[in-house]
Amino acid sequence: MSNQYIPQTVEILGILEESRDVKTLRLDVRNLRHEPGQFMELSVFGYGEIPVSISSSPTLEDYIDLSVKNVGSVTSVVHEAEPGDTVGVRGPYGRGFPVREVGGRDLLFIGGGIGLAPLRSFIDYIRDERDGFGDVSILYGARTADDMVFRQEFDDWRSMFDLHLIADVESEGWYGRVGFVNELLADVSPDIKNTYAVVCGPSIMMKSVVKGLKDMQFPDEQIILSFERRMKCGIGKCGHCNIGDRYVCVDGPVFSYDKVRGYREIWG
Amino acid sequence: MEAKNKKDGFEPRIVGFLCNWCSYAGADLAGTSRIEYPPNLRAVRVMCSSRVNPLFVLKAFQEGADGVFIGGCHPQDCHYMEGNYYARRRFMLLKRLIEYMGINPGRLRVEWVSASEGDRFAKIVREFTGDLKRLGPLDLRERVCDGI
Amino acid sequence: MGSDTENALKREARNLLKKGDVDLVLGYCMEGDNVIPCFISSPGEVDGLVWNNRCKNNLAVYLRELEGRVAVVAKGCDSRAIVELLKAKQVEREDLIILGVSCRGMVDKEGEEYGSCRVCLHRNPVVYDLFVGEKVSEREERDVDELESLSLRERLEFWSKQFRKCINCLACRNVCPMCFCEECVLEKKDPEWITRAGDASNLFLLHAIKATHMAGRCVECGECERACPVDIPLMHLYSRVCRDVEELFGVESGMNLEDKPPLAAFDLERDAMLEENEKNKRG
Amino acid sequence: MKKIREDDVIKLLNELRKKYEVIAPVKLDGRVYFKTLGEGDVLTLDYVNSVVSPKDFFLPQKERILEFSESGGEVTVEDELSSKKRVFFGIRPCDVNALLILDSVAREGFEDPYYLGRRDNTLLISLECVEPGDDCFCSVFNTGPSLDEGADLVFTDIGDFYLVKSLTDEGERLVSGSEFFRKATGGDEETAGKKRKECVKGMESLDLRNFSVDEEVVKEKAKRCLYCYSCTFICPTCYCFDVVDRMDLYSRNGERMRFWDSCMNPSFTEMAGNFNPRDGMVGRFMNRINHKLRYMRDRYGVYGCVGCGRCIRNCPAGISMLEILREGVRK
Repeated sequence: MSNQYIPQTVEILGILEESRDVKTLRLDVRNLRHEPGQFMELSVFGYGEIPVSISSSPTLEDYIDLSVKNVGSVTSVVHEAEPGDTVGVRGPYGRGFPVREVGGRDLLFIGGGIGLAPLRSFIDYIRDERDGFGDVSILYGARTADDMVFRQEFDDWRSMFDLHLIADVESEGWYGRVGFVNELLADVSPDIKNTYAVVCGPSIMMKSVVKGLKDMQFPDEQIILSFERRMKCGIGKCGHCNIGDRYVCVDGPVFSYDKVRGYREIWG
Repeated sequence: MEAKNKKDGFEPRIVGFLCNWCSYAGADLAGTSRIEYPPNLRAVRVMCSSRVNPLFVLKAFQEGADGVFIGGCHPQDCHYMEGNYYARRRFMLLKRLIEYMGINPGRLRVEWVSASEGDRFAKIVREFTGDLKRLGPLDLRERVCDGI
Repeated sequence: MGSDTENALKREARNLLKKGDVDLVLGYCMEGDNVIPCFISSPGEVDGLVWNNRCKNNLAVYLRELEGRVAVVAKGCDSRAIVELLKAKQVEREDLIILGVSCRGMVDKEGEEYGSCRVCLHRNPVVYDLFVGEKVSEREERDVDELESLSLRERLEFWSKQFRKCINCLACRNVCPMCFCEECVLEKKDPEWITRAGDASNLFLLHAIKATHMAGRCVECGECERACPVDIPLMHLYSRVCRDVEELFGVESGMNLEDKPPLAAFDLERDAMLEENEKNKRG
Repeated sequence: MKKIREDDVIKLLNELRKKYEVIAPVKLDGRVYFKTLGEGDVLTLDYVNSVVSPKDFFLPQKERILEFSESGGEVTVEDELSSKKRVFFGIRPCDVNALLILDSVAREGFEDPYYLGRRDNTLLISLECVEPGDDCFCSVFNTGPSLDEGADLVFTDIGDFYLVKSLTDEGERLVSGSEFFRKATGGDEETAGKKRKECVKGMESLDLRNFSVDEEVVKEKAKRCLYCYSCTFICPTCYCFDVVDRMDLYSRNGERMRFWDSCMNPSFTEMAGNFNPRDGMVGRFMNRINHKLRYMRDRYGVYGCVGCGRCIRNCPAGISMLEILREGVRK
């Protein structure tokens, strides 16, 4: 019986500064073959363990990226790490995006802040397997332009997909739109029948985006959400991450809206 | 018999909370005046004796201190006017509590030492160290966990 | 049915609700064979109110969470807790109507009087707006604590044995009307003074800290001891602290709205004398 | 069917101690706890149930799940799984059923090796109830007072003897390898049958086919809840835990510990950055009740409550799970 609680120790190959409070750890994990949307449990020994979405595409075989926002006691230590340091990882865990199910369809990605991390895994996957999918639009919003993550990918994405950006508040050097990401829904006119919306971001953003999508007549089954919860064990044992009788760590973090709609506390 | 043997050569660990304005300066003076006193006291500088939460004292005992020393300004000399008056009440009470819970109240010592009393500071530490040597190790963690 | 006091209580509660003087009556009701705290908001429900020797809960613990004007049934210990809550500005006097009742000591399911009630010194409410029933006579002095006769070593052994049973459920904290801190040191994460993942010395620390926090606050209602699933005799510890505060600083908590919190006050001359005395006794 | 003389039970346990770690009920300050029998411990056979549930011996209040050490930049991680052979004597049928529930959580998907290491190496000798406690309601869930599966051996009090039923091969081996067991008669079995019937007669009976959680009733009860963790910590089926790392600052060696957590704790669902999807006290209380009486059934096919009555006995606010069940059926 293998012990799922024991992390494998891996080296940090590189660290990318995504924004002022988000760093991406590039880890020496090869041929993981995860599904986009799955997560890893990342250990900083002595400080603790946190669930982090894999932000790199499974088409990359030499490493994985974990993008971490500095928000708490473990993440602040993660931000002090340097290339060459050792961390622990276990996973991949959870159910990712229904990549096969949405194959051939159009996709509307809607991300808020660090919520772009799991989406990026999927978007980059589509970039590498472009023929398998229809039209792709990406709507992304962050607090300020400086808070936007994966900016180095934007040019690449623009060349293949339809990318719309928005910042919550104005800032110097930002000439793009200001407002919340749900406002960007007005900019796109997807073929609802043939489109899946894929959403990840802060709870309040997801809630308003879902409302926007429902106003556009998106069926619940075609709204794909990636949730964040306090997942301690990642394997359905510790009881912290339930939404009703579902555990976000093993039954999610990706759910279609129809699977969770009826439960209390989905938005908090 | 074993306990007795343990006492031989036993060097008590003392955590000392010293107020910045008086006791810490007093300890400093003891040092610069080259007055000898046992090295058993580990000093923690605090801004005032009233900064010392009873929690600090209890935590020190839990983590292996055999004695805790709190040094503040003499009454009426507090840098913050009345901090040591609160400290005085607080630690009178704490001594009674630890005694009730089975820790010798002599393991907690509160003294008012001024910046000019280097010799007195040394003398108190000597005395306290001697007292603790006689009392032997506290070993609170071991005694609580294993019921020794 | 029901005693005269109970009927009087119902009458007052009904009046207050009918006149709209209060939004809620906080009292005791029956559920099966049990007496439980209840929140009554309409005159029609008042018949459910009871007053008997099973009304053990200290209702003051609920007051901070309640909105609007509340009439609360208060025996001696509840009223003392209310006094402390008022002193700490946790509740507003004008939001409260205190329905004082005198207590003859509460008993458990088997009819045995609770330990804290057996030694209670204040069975009559110390503040109230309306009093129902009759006053009872009070005991004058505290009992001798049998633990005092133990040696230091025996005491540490005794408490260690008790605390090793502790499952860290914090029921003792949550039932305590005096434990109202928004952030509790017992569960603080950074720094983590007491860790759940650690050994039993953490439990010793937990209870010692909690005892220091009871100084000048504890009203000796005994709720902590009753709530403790593993029967740790917490009231011994807290009563000892109360007794020390009384002996040293002459303050009995929950008795007088004008009393200053004893650890946020001082008396220069007296404290100097006390210090001298204590030093002679305790080094 | 076999039987064993009441006086021989302690002798049997003493004999078993040579080969196993033996956990059995003992009295401490007048109340009953399960404890690993050591020299001088006095077994008690007269009890309704233990104060703290047996889960402590399978999913302990706290346990080390791994150790890590660092030298020369290399981090080594090691675990330590229990394979100690144990006999758990005196576990009540409700608590055996609770272990079956914990099993389904531990075995679903990825297995939990710490729990299962203990579980698979522990022989259960259950003691059927012949007299229900005041707060017992196992009859509601059919998790007692008698037991037909889940333990290795089942003892039933029939006066001077205990009737012994073995439910597994391992149980059978234990019985046949010991001199203390003798053949039971048909009369013994009859006595046991009568006692079982007698016991269940006075207990609550509810038809759970009509049951659903009445959220309005639960909300009403939530008002009284003081949000301590006692109900969840003494519960035999509550399995939630938290994980924390502890490290020696000098050596940088340390351990990862897991320990009971309670859904009554406001920080139970709180994430870094202060977002808490389950804000508010009613939400927490509702989750506890729904988890036991609805989510567990939907997910694992069993109710998450076995009717041991511990939470009722201990609730400082007098909140009764049985009352919630009654109201859920009444509606």
